[in-house]
Amino acid sequence: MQLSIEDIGKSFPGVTALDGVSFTIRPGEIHALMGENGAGKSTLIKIITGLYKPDRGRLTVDGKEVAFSSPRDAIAAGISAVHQERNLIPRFMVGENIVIERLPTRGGLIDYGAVHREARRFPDMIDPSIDTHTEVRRLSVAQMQIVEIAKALSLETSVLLLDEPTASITGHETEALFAVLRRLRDEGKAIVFVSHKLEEVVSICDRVTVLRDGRVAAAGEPIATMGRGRIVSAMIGREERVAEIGERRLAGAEPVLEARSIATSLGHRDVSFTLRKGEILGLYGLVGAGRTELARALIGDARILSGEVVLRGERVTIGSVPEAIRRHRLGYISEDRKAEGLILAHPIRSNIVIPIWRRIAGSLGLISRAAERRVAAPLAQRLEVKAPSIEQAVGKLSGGNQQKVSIAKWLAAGVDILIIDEPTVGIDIKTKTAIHELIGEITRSGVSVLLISSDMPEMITLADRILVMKDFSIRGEIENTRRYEAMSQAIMGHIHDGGDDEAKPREAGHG
Amino acid sequence: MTKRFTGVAMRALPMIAATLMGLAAAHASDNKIALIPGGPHPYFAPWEQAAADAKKDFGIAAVDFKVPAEWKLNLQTELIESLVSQGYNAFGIFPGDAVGINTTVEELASNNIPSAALAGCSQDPTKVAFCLGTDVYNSAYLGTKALIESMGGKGKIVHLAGLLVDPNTKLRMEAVEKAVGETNGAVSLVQHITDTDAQEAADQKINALLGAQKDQIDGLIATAYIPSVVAAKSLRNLGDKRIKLVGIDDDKIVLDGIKDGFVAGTMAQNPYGQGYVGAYVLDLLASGTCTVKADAPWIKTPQTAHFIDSGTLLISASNLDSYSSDLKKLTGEIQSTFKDKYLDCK
Amino acid sequence: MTLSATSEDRRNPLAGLLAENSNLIGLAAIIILFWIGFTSYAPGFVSSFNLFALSRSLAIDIVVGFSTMVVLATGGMNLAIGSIGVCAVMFAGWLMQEVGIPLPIALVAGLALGALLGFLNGFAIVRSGVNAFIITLASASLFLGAMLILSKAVTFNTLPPEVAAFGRMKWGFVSPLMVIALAIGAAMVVLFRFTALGREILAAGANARAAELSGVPVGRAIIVAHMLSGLLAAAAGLMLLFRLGAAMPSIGQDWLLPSFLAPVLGGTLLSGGYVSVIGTILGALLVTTIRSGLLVMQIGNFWLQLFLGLILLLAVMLDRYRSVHAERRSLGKRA
Amino acid sequence: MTGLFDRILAKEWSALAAAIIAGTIGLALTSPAFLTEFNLYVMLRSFCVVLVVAFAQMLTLAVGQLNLSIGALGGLVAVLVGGMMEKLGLPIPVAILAGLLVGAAGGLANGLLTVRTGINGFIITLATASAFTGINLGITESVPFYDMPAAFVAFGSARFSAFPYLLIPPVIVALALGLFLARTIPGRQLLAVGGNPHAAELSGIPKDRIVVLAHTLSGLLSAVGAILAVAQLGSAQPTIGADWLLMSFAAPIIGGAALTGGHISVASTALAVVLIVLIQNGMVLTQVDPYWVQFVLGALILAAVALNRARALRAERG
Repeated sequence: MQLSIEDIGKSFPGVTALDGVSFTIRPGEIHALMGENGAGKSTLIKIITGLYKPDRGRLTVDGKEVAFSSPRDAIAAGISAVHQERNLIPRFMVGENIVIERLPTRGGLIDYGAVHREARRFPDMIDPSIDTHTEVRRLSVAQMQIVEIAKALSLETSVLLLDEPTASITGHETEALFAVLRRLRDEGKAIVFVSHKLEEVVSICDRVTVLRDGRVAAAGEPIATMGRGRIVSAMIGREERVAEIGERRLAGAEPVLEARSIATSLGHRDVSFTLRKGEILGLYGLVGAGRTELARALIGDARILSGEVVLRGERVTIGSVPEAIRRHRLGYISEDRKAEGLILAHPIRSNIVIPIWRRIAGSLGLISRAAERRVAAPLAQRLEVKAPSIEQAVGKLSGGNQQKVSIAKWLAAGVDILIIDEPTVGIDIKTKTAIHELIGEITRSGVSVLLISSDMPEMITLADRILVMKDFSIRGEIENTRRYEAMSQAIMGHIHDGGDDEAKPREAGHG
Repeated sequence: MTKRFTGVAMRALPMIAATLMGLAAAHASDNKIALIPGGPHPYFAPWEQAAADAKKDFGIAAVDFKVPAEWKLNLQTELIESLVSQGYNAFGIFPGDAVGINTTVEELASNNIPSAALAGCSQDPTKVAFCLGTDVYNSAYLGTKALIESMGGKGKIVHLAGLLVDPNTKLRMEAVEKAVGETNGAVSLVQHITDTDAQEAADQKINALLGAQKDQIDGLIATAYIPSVVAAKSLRNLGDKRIKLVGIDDDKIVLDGIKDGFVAGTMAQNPYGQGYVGAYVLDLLASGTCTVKADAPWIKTPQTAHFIDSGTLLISASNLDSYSSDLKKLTGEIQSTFKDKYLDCK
Repeated sequence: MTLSATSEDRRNPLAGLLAENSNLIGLAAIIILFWIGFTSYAPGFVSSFNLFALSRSLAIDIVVGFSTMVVLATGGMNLAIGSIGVCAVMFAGWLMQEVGIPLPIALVAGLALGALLGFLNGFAIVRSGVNAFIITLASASLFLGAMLILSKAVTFNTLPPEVAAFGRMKWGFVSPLMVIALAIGAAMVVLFRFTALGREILAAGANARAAELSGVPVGRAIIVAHMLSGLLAAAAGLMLLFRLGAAMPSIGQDWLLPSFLAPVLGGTLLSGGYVSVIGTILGALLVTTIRSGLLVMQIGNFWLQLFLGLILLLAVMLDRYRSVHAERRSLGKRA
Repeated sequence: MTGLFDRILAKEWSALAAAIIAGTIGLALTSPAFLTEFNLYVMLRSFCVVLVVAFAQMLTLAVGQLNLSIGALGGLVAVLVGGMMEKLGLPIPVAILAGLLVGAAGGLANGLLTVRTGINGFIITLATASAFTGINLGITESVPFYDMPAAFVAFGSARFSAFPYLLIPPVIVALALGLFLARTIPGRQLLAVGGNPHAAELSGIPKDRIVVLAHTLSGLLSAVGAILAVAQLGSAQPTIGADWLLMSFAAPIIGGAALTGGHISVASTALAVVLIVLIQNGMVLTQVDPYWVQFVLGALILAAVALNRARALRAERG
C-alpha cells in the first residue's frame, strides 16, 4: 500500500502550521520524518492519523483520495499510529488494552484465555518479560511505551506511524524494536519513524523527509545520499536573518540569579548556571530535556531538593509562584500561552494587571476598572497590541498579540528577572521579529532574561550565552558568536555527542 | 383527591351527620374557609369529607382542604399566604410548629382573618380564636391504663411516640409515665422510642426493637398513627398475641388487628369532628355574627388556655362496630352546644 | 497606534452595555411577562399581602443564590449550604434562648459560625485536592449530624419577641429582609467589580493554572470563596429565623435546587470565571414569581416541584449555549 | 509471608473487611440481641435496598458522572408501581415490568441530556430529580398507596430463618453486575470510558453511547431499589428514596470508587454497604441517638477519601 501526501496545508488563528507539504511513503521502507519543534511535524501526524482535517491538499492511498473524519477511518484505511501521549487504560490488563477494539467472546462473554493468547504475540516481539496479565498502571514508563507500540502492531495495518517511540525506552529495548521494524519492512509494510535522535534515524531509516516552518526542506531523500550533516542543516536551515538587537555592555555585570548544583523533585541532578544583570541566557534543548521543568522549580512551582538558589547575592528558597513574583520580582512566561499564560475569557485590561491587583488596590483592597486601565492601556500601547479595545477578551487576539499581552503583564509586575519559555512558538514570522526586538529592549532597561527555546535561529539571535540541556542536566555552555553556521553546529554537537559525527564541532569560543 | 380510607364507618358518617344537624339554621354565607394540615398524613384524610359536609350543612361559599407538599413550616406558611391572596378569609390550621405558626396567625389577625388551631394547639401567647383538638395527655393516659389492664396489671411496656419536635409528643410521654407510675412498680416502662411517625423510620425501629427484645416486652403503647399501624403489622407477622398493643387512630390495619386479636385496642381521635366543627365556628367568626367569649369554660393545657376537647374513646373488640356512631354523637353535641358555651353572638 | 481604548467606550457606551447584559434583559422580559400573566389570571397576585409575602421569600432565595454563586465563581460548588445555614440558626437560637445572649451578638456569632464552617470546607478542598462535590457532600452530613446531636432536633421557639416582630415588619409593601438582601447584593457587586479579592476569585475560576502562574494565590482565593459561601448561607438561615420566628432543625434542607437555579438562570457560568450579581437577583425573582404564581393559580404546589426542575434544565441548556457561545467568541471564531 | 499480607493489604477492601469483622464482634459482645435470628433478618432486609441503590450510583461513577436523581426516580417508580397495582389492579409482574421500564426511561433521559449538553450529570440530574419528584407529588399528592397485593407484601417480609427472600433480587443483581463489568464488552467499554475517555475514543469505543448506557442502567437499578422498598414497607410511599442520596454515594466511595471514573468494584461496594448497615443496626441496638448515623456517614466518606489519597500518594512514591 502506498500512502502519498499531496500539497497539504493547515493553519490555525494567527499561524500557518503546514504550507504545501508533499511526499510519498512507499511500502517496504522505513521513512523518517524529522524537524524542529514548531516545524509542523505533530500537525502533519494528526492529519495522517485522522485527528485533524487539512485546510487544503489531499491524502491518497494507492492513488485513490482518502478523507479521515476520525482515527477509526485511518485504521480502517490501514494506517495505525503510536502517539506521544499515553493512550492506555490504566486499570485494564496489558492484554485487554492491546485487543480492546476486538475483544474475543465465547457465548457472549469475553474469553480472557483468547484475549491473552491473541495479545501475547505483540509485546513478546519487543520485550518478552512483559506479562499480559499485569495492570497497565503497574508498568514502568518504558514498558507502557512498549505496550503502546504492541497495540499499534496488533492492528496489523500496512502503514505504521511511530511518534518519538524511543523517547522513554532503553537502548536494549530500542534494538529489539528496530529488529521488529526491519522485519515488518521486509514483509512489505510502510513505517513512518518520527524522531529527534539523528543517530537512530541514520541507523534504521531508508529515507528521510525534513520539515521546517511548515514547508518541506527535504522530501523522501535516501538516507545514504543525505548524510548526517545535510540532514541537520535541512532541519535548521541556512537563513542568516539574525535580527539586529544591538550590543549590550555586559562587561562586569554582577550575577542576579545563580543555581549551584541544584536537584529538583522533577528529576534534575546537579544543575548549575549563572544569569547576570541585563543578560539573555539561552537554554537550548530538545523535547524532554527538562528545561520547562527547571523553570517551574526556579519559580517555586516544584520542589528544589538540594543545592542553592542565589538571587541578587542572597540565598533564597521560593515557596510559591506568588511569592516569587511579589517578594523576589521573578516572573515566568509559560510556553503554553492558552492554558497557562493567559485567562482567555477575561479582557486584556485585567490580564495585564493580574500580578499587581494587590498593589493597585488601596488599603481597603478596592480597585476600579479605570485604575486598571491607567496601568494597562499605556503598556498595551507601548507593546503595540492590535485590538479594537482594551476590553477585548484575550481569547479573540492572534497568537502574537496574546504573547505581547503576556509580556505586558510581566512589565506591569515590574519583575527584573524573567524566564521566557518558547516565546514565539506558533507565531507568524513578522510578529516574531517584533517580539525579539521587544525582548532585547526590556533587557536594555535592566531586566535579565533566561530564554528557553528550541528555535535555533531565535536562540542564536537573542542569547548572549547558550546552555545546552539534555536529559535534565546541562551538557555545555557556549558564548554566542552570532555566526549562525558555527553556533548551530556547536549546539547540535553537544546535543548529539556520542555519535561518530564527521563534522565534530571544535570547542566553541573561537572568535 | 380520592379518598383512601373507605372503611365502612367512614362512608356512613355523612348520612348520619345530615339528619342530626337538620336543626342548625342553614344560612348562606360567602366566606371561603381553608382547613390546612401540617403536611400530608393519613390522620387528616377525614377533614376533606368534614369540609364538604360543613359547606353543605352550613351553606358556606367554600370550605377547602389544602395540603402542603411536605411537612415544612415554610411550605405551610407559603400556602396560607397564597390562599389569603386568593380570597380565603378564615383558616383552620394544624400548626406545623406550635410557635412558628404564630407569626402567620398574627398576620392573618392583622388582616382581620380569624383562624383556629385544629387537632394540635399553637403555643400561647397566640392570636388563634381557640384550639379544638384531642386532649393528647388524657388520651395517652387512658390508652396506657387500658394496656396495663389488658396485660393483667404487670410486665414491661415500651412507648412508641411521634416526632420529638411535636410538642404533643412530650405530653403523651408524661401521660404514659403517670399511668405506669400509678401501678407503683408492677408495670415498668422500658423506653420511649421517638420519631417513629415516618413509615421507613417506624418500620426499621419497631422491627429492630421486636427483633432485639421480643421476649422481654409484654406491652406496647403507640401514641402516633404510623407506629400503631407498623406495630400491628409486625405483631401479625410474628404471629405474636402475647405482646399486648394499644394504638391510636382507626387505620384499617389496626382495626383488623383488634378483630383478629393481635391488638388490644386503639384510642380513637375525632379528626372529622375537628374539621366539621372548626369550619362551622370559623364561618360564624368570619361573618362577624359571633365573637369568642372570654370567660367560656376553657380547658387549660401546658400549651394554651383556650383548649376544647374534641373527644376521644377506646375502641376495643366490644365497640368495634359502634365506635363511629358514638364519635358522631360526640361531634353533634360539641357543635350544637358550641355557640352558647364559647361564643357571644348577635 | 492601533489601540483605541478610550474611544470605544465613548462611541457607544449603551451598545457595549446592552451587548454585555443581553441575557439579563431577556430574563427581565420573561419575569415581566409572568407577572402580567399571573396578575390577569389571579388579581390577588399583586395584592399588598402577596407582594409582602413574595418579597420575604425572595429575599431569602437571593441570599441562598449568592451563597452558591460565590463558589461557582471558582468553578467549584458547595452542597453544604443548607447544613451550614441550619447550624448557624440553631447556634444563634441556642445562644438567645438558653444562654440569654442578646439578639445582635447571637446574630454575629451565627454568621461567624457560618464563615468558620465555610472555611473548613475550603481548607479541606484545597489541602486534599479532592473534588469539591465529595468534600461538601460529606461535610453537609457532618455539620447537620453534629447540629442534630447537640440540639436533639429541638426547636428553639421562646426567642426574644424582636425576632418575630422584625420578620413581620413592613416597609411599604416590602419586607426589611428584602432590603438586607439587596444590601448584600450591593456588597457582592463591590466585591466582584471593585476589589482585588473578587478579581482573584474570578481568575481562579476562569483558569486556575494561569492565575497561579500570574501570582494569584489560588488556594487562598478558593478558601475565601468558601468562607463567603458559609457566611452567606448563615445569613440566609438567620433571615429565615426572623421570618419563622423560631430556630427549627428543618431549615435549609430544600435549598440545593434554588441555590443553583438563581445564579445559573442569571448567567453565572457553572465552569467558573464569570458571575452576574444582578443576574442572580433576577434569577431568584423569576423562581419566586413562578412559585407564587403557581400557588395563586391553584395549580397546587404538588406540581411546583416539576416546574422548578424543568426550569433548571432550561437554564442549564441556556448556560451551555452561552458558555459555548462565549468560548467561541473568546477564541476568535465568529459565532 | 509478608508478600501475602502486603497483597491483601493492597486490596481496596482489606480495610473494609477488617472494620466489618471488628464491628460484628464488638456488637455481638455488647448486645446479646445482635445475633438473634430476627435481628439478622432485619439487618439483611434493610441491606437489600441500600445495596441496589449503591450499585445504581456506582454505575454512573464508573464513567465519571454524578447521578443525583436516583432517590427521586426511585420514589416515582415506587408510586407508579403501587398505583398500578392498587388503582389499575394490574398483576404484579406487569406492574414491576412497567416500573423497571420507567426507571430505564428516566435514566435514558438523564444520559441523553448529559451527552447532548456536555455538562456533567450533576446539574442535569439535579434538575431531573426535581422533575421526577414533581411528577410523583403531582400524582399522589403525597398520599401513599396502602393496598398492595398480599403476595407482593408477603414477599417483602417472607424469610427462611434469618434469610429474607427480599435479598434474592439484590444478590442476582450483584452477580449480574459483576459479570457484566468483568466479562461483557459493553461492561468493559463502560470502565474503559471512565478510565481514559480519550484512549477509549481512540480505540473506537462510542463514548457518548456508553455514558447514556451507564445512566440508563443506573435508572433501571433505581427502579429495582424502589420496587424492593415498596415490598419491604408493604406500601408505596411517595417519600421512598428521599434519603438515598448520601447513601448512594457513601457506599461506592467507601468501597474505593474513584470519583473521576474508571475504577469501581462490586465486591468492595457491597462490603461498604454491609459496614453502613452494621453501623445503623448497631446504633439502634445500643440506643444511640439516631442523628449519629448522619454524622458517622459523613465521617466515613471523608475517612475513605483520605485513605484513598494516602494510598495513591504512597503508590506514587513507592
